[in-house]
Amino acid sequence: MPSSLALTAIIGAPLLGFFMTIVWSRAAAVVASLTSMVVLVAAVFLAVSVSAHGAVLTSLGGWDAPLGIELAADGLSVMFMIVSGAIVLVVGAYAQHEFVHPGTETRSGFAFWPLMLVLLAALNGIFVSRDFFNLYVCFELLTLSAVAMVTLNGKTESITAALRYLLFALLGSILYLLGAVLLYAQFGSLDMGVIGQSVSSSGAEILAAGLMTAGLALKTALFPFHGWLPPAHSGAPPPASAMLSSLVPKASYFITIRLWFDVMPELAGNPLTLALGGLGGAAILYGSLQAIVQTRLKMVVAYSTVAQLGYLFIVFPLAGGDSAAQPWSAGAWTGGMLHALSHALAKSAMFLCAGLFIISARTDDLEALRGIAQTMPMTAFAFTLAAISLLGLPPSGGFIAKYLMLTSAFASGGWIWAFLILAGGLLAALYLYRPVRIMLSLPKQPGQPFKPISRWWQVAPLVLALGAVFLGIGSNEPYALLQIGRPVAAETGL
Amino acid sequence: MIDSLFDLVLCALIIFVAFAAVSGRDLFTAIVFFIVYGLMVAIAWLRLEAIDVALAEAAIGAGLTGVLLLGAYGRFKNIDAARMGSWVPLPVLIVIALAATGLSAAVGVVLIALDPNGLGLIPAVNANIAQSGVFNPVTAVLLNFRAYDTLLESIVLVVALVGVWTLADNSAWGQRVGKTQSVRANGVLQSFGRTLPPIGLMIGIYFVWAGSSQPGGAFQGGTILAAVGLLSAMAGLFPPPRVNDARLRLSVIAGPILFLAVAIAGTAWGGMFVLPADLAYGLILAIEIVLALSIAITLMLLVLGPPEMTETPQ
Amino acid sequence: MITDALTIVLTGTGLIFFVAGTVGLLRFPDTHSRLHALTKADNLGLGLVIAGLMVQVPSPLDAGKLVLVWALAILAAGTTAQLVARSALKKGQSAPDDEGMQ
Amino acid sequence: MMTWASGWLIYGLTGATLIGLGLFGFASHTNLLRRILAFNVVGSGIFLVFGATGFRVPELGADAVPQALIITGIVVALSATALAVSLITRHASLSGSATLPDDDREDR
Repeated sequence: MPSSLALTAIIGAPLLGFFMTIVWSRAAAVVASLTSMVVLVAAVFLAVSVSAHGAVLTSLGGWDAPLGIELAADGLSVMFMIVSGAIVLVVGAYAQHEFVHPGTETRSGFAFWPLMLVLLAALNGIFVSRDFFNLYVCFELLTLSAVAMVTLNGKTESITAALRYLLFALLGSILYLLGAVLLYAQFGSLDMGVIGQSVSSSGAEILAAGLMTAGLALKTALFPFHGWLPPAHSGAPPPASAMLSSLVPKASYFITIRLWFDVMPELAGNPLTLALGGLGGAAILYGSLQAIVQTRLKMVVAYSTVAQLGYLFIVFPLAGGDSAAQPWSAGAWTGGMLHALSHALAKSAMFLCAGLFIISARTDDLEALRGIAQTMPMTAFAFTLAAISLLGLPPSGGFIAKYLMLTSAFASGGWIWAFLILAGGLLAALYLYRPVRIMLSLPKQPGQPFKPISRWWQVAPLVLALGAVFLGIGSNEPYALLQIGRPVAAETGL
Repeated sequence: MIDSLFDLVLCALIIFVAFAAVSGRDLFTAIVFFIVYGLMVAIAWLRLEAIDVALAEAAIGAGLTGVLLLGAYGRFKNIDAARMGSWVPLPVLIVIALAATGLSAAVGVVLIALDPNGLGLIPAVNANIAQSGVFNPVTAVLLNFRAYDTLLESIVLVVALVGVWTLADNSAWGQRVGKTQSVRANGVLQSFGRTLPPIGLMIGIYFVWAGSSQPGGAFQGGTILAAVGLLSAMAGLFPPPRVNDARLRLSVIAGPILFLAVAIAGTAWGGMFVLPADLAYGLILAIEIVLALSIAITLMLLVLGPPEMTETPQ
Repeated sequence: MITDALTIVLTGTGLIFFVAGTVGLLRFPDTHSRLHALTKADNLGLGLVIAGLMVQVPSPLDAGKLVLVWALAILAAGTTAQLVARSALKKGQSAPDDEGMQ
Repeated sequence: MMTWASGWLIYGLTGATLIGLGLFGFASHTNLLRRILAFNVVGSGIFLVFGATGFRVPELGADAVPQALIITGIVVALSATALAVSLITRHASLSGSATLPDDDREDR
């Protein structure tokens, strides 16, 4: 009973916060902090409950599926909710300096807080929903709040980026919706559990799953549908970018994983897993090469997201299809999930660092940041830590994730995947070495061109970067938690 | 025989009008055809015995969407003809046409292969409607069986409004929403705007109230109320509200917040969204009424757009 | 049987007016004469269709609703016709004089 | 009440056609308002498919669940359209163009 209460609090609290920040915008920052704390506590409570008693399931309104909507939290959803709650909490604390308006209300000072909270509600809604149509509504909630966040600074480029983002996202939604409709026509249900029990590889199911995957891939910015991501993520204000780049694409990825590993593993044949893995590999190479040639820090970080999202799709050939029944499957799957989580922490840290650099140097032009580490050692350190996790160097979360995926790739004899993982790491070293070297080098001209930034403000990205590292050092707990509710019996991957 | 002939003719017309809306020569023609298209689709819904959907399609799909598109078209007057856009290059066009045809065909094949006796959730709805508190099965699904979806949907509207407002100029924040309207005193529009609201108000409230047992409900009724409000605002009967007006913001979220409160109160009766059978009718009616008002105001504000006025109108 | 015949005659006549109005909309040269054709013919056509339907409905309440539909349509058509005519005048199209209209 | 046994299929196939038509319009125009209009055609096509499959056995009437979800879908589509239209007008007033920048270049 209390755990189903926690399950409802995790969505209800941010929605309540959303309403409060609209009518009481003077206290918005406080409301947002309290709300994300409640969410984090509820998520941790759920984690304890899930690891003690297994997955939590509740039927809303007392109506069981297929008539009603069911929510469920397993190890995977709990891990994603903890990381999202933590990121939103830290980003909210950071944003107090940017979006709090003493005196009269301002446009962005009003809009940021409700958008942030409804984004959190939508994410949590996606992580626990078992109903394909309910997921569609959650995705629309997520999309509209994310698109609105891109426009917060009001610049023409941002409006253009937001429009491009909205068009891609709407196309993704509508393809997904068509898939959900076909599933209902076939099964008379929208519930993952009910559908999963009666999968029969009919034409309706194959078309529906294909449409949903295409729609979700559009929303996850999988290569070659990545075009909207870099301008949108680099055009938003840094606290918004931090959430957009770390969390929003993970939501659609999360449902792709649910679809192919939980609901329809029978349909996940080799053509599909190879195609997804191939696109993921192309994303790694293309995103990394683009990141190398960018001249603005936020663009480097945004293209790095394109590349890092690519890794997530290599999970499909390593853990799905013919690999599903193999001993390395569990390791590859868990590695992919850990990568999604550690990337979320590292990427949000990087965007917050970039935000601080922009405030200090008034630009994110890489050359203009030369020697900024002298003024802001803490932030430069945080950026470097986050870079270590993205590169997959020990002892970070990124290391554990890539290690698991790499060992699975070797075990399966998938040399091409192993090559892509390693090549991606090397390329990441190239595109992250440059900003780090520029930050740490001596300033060109003496004197202080940089505005000093309060220490407290600089704590925020450091906390997130440390989180990414600790996900590696203390990886036993998350590893164990991720296995709970996993459909295929967990193998010891480590 | 005559019945299915009617269906065939209607469907042919719908496809023809949709084609005109998608490929109409100029933008204005396309929008007008889109509105006609929406009305014809509403007739199709009547043929499928989905009267609630027909109402929603006519009011929201054709009406409000059409108003939004026409409003935007009005803003395009200063744009160069050369920058109004055109078709994508021909090779791309061919690929798109092939892909779209392929998808249509695939969906068609899947439909033909479906079990022709598929009942969906009709038996489940019929078995449980007695406990839902209402007699209209669509309202039972919307406000009881799947109330969570409906709550989120009402919040999507509010998020869209926040997003629209975010597009204001920094300097316009705190101003009245929409563009300054100029209306001739005692002109035709103004007298129209005075005559219609009482009738519209009555119809809107009737839809909300009737929703528990007959077709209608908060969304259809709210849309009609929004139209009444828009017409009155256009006729200059009241000035558009200011974006930071506390009462306005409260009225926008009142419906969703009451909905959420009832959902949370359900935990006392056994879980979130649980409505005890004896209280369900009253609670659903209360949610519908307040939600309809909030939806009406939100829809009206969505059409009016972000604050743009530089001065308070006369 | 008689009511059915009445319905067929009334709605049939109404449809003829709709056709006439549509032809006028397509064939007449300027905004004002088009409006004239459209509103006059359509309001009358709708009235006849509604009269044809009214003999079929069971209760006076339903008949009242049909009349309300007609009244609202006339009100809306009249107002929009006025607004369209005024905006056409503003754009510089002059209204044809009365003899020219007949 | 329909007399032809598979009357629902006529509407289902019409919906399928509308989906293709709408997607074609969405991808083939560069004018943003036209693309949003086409997006709404796709949406109503999907809804028509949904509603038609819920009316496969006319003797039992229409399935209420698709009807309710379609109403939800219509409102969600309107919300997205409202945000899109505001973005488009804002974009047009800032840039003087009714298309996205890349498409603008192709036209000239």
